[in-house]
Amino acid sequence: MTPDPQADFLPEELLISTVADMLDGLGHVAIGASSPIPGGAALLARARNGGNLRVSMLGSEDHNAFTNGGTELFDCAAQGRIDAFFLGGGQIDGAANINLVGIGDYPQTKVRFPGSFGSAYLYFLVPRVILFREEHTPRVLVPKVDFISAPGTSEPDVYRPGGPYALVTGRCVFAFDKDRKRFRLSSIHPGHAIEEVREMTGFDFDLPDTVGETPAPAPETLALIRGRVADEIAETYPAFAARVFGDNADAA
Amino acid sequence: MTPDPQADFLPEELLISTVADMLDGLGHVAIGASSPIPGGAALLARARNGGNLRVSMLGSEDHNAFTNGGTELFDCAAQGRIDAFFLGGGQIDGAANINLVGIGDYPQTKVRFPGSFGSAYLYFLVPRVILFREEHTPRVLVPKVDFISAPGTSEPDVYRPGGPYALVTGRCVFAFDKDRKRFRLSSIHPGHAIEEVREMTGFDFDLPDTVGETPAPAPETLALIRGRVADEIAETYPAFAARVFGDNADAA
Amino acid sequence: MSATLDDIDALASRIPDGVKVALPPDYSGCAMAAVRALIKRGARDLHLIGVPSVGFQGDMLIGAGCVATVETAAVTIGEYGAAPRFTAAIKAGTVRMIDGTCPAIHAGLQAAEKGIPFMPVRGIVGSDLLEQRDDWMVGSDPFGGEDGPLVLVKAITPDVTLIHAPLADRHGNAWIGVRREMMVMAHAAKTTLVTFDKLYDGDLLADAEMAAGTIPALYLGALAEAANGAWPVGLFGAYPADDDHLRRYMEMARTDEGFQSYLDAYVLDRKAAE
Amino acid sequence: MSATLDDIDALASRIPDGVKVALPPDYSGCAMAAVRALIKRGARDLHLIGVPSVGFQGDMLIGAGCVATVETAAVTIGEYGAAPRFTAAIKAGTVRMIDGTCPAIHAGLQAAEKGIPFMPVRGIVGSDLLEQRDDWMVGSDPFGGEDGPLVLVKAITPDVTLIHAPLADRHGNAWIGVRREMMVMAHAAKTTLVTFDKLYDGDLLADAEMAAGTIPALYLGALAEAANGAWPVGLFGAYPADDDHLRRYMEMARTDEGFQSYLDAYVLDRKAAE
Repeated sequence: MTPDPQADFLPEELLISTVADMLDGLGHVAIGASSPIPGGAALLARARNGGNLRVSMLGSEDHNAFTNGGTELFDCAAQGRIDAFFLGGGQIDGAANINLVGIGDYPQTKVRFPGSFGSAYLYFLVPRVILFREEHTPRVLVPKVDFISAPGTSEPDVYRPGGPYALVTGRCVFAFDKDRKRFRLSSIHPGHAIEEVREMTGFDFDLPDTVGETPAPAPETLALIRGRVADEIAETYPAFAARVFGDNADAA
Repeated sequence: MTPDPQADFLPEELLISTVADMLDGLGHVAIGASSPIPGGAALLARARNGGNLRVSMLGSEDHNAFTNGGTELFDCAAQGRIDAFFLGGGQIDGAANINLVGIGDYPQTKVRFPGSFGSAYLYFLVPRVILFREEHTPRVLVPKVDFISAPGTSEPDVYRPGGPYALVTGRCVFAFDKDRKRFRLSSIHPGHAIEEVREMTGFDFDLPDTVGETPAPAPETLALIRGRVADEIAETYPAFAARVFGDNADAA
Repeated sequence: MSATLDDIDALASRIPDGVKVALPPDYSGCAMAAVRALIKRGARDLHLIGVPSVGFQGDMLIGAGCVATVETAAVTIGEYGAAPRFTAAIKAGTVRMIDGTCPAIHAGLQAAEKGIPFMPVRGIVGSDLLEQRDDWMVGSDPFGGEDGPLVLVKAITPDVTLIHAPLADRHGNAWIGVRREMMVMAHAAKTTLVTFDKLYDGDLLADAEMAAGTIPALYLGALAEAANGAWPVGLFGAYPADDDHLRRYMEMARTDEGFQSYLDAYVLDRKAAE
Repeated sequence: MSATLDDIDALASRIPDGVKVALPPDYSGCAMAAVRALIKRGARDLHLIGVPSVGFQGDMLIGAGCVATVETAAVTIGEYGAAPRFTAAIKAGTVRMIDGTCPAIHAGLQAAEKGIPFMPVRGIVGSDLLEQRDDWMVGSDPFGGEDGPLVLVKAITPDVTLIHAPLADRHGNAWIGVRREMMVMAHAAKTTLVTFDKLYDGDLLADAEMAAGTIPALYLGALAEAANGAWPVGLFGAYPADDDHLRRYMEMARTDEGFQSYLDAYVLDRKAAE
């Protein structure tokens, strides 16, 4: 996502604001490792909701209320105690299947990703799973993943209160339609175009008659992001915070 | 068990010494609630074994190394981390079945005992379960228990590394023969007689040609019981310690 | 996010008649002040779950007519003797008894904690307990281990877990130390109500040593301060049981009338009949 | 009962070639000093179990040729990038990979902790992971809940759990605070080896606050003092990761030769090739 020279906000700020809109009104959002933008979005949603959003951020000491070790996040999810979670994917396909294992024939894949982590579980159990992947290219958004770490949809007899809610990339937002088992283009980030999205997306998706622009962060939102959120996210992601917010005066 | 006026030890001291002999050489002995004599026996065995016996005593703060709540004793047992445990029984029968639930037809029993606790589990998993019940009467030692809280033996296909090892009462010691599924009279406490045992035992048991007397505690053992063990058991069972050891000079 | 701090009566009012209430044994953290509030309110038809056994609080609730069902591995007042009101209720057939065994109760709660429908448990096969339970089944190891029959225990999900903690903070976290069965109870229940002896001035989760023994606010529906709130039962690490009082209870609770006098004197704030 | 206190090399010698070793992720307690000792000894054919993922220590052991099998939900060095020696080994086909998912690894260890042969786990059905695993099966709820297929995960029993703790005492107890996955790992394994930063002067179990976060000596085979023993990875509550060093590792470990130079310089005490 290249910065839009016309905009008075950074791409990261747009993404934080966009994702936060998906979290308003929820009770408990959990964020996995290496997820500064989802983490920032959760902290923003909390700030906007008078603190009435529980945020459990892996790797954070300030925003992590778990005391039962590595299993607690998963146990909470199975009990319905977590409303939203974020997953990424080395590959994501048009049926919202995600691949965190590798490209090529398993097990001796040409490209190896770290592994499936908790995706094969949380994707089933958390009601609102937001797929987040900044890189929006045909390499990542593929027609069919080489390995299904976690499937986007399941047969009706599978216990699955959770699943994909949206896919947020550096170019646009897709909503996931569970009945059609397909993505629908929802909004395009400022500075990007439908043709570009079509070209850079390896899978087929639904296109409504009109597709709006992803709303720019409101001034109050931007102020919160640059103030409280920037401070809070720096505890867990100091490098990210320094890079994005360290000189945000320049971006204005 | 009435004190033998000839003896220079108390009945409780004999029982502690007798049970401790069954624990020598083991690695980890656990003791449930309300078990001062088994507890004393474990502490004696530990004192005699240079401290190389782990003693986990429910209700004790000094002798309880568990940090995972109520489940840890049971998890340890299933893993084979506990070598000996003690069970009692409102009724115990000749096949070593124990009843901790009640006398009469379940559920509206005429006499209600507290309940089965962990017996239905630990009896299967701890290699050396010592049945301990001071009251030795036909009321307790019955032909057949009214309710099997935990069976003395199991079908060959049941996973059962553990089971009954001996039955220690106020009158005698029985060993349990797993192949014959019966008790065998092992020794009679000083001051008691075979005929008395036969009369006061409601179940049939094997009787060897000669039955010896339960060995009196050696002087060093008595000294340990009245010294270190008396001190240590007082932490968990102050009333018991005061009653038995408070004026043990009188007993000598 | 701030905790809901109630007084004791408001806390007890969060336990509606007829629900499943998980309670710890006397040596853990017993919310006796809340139990007295439940009796004062005249709670009815409770389904008690002793984790894994229940003592004084179970006997009192049964005696006061608050209980329809008792699910537990034992009702025990330890060395004080048989639980008098429980024993009388069993004889009279006025409570439904679901007899269990400690590890199966722990396993059922752990299944609920993990959001799975059941958990396997060792042992039990051949116990008469098994015949009484339609929430226990005999299965086997699907991986073909040569372990023969294996009992499968259905998840136990209490509507409410009610416990007493030595400490809690303004954020709604409660410290229970090594008494970790209360952690599992809190995780397993739909909600958990906590009374606590002392307010911890600070954030229990911000102190690495305290955090290790803390139930996060996430699981707690409400808390109420209750100094000495486990009395007359003891509280681990804080104070011992009130031996004289428990003996008096045992004496008085032998009969219906005596138990009523006990309630009048110590629970209902009426003048004792003595 | 006193603890077995080893030096680091003696501790590492308690991990024979070919055994299953459970290791925590980089954000938990990594016994890096012991990992270096294993590499120095030339350990072979280890079966690593990442609980639930493994990082720097896994990449180093794989690069040094100590590993035959990796069983984990991920091999990750977090924000530093892809684990270089792991990635190379997968490409070369020199390690056997058993891909899992975090909750299934936790559940397998919890089954071992409880001495049961398996545990049910939610989710997973429809993941390609399932096809790779003969220690996962699809079953169902025996109580007929309408939950459809349910994955049953076989118990995971590590031969050895190897961890680093901030504190341990002379009795052989080790404090891990809220990093409770290490408690489960210790319970589940046949034995557990602990390196620790500092000796705690006293009995961790005698202090109610410390006890809540302590692994009892009961589970520990041996301990070794290793100040800063998690370096270059961080230790929760004690010190952060050595960022410069980890970046240097990532740089050097890009190639076989570079990685050998890294080992020469930082593990084998040989003069660096630089």
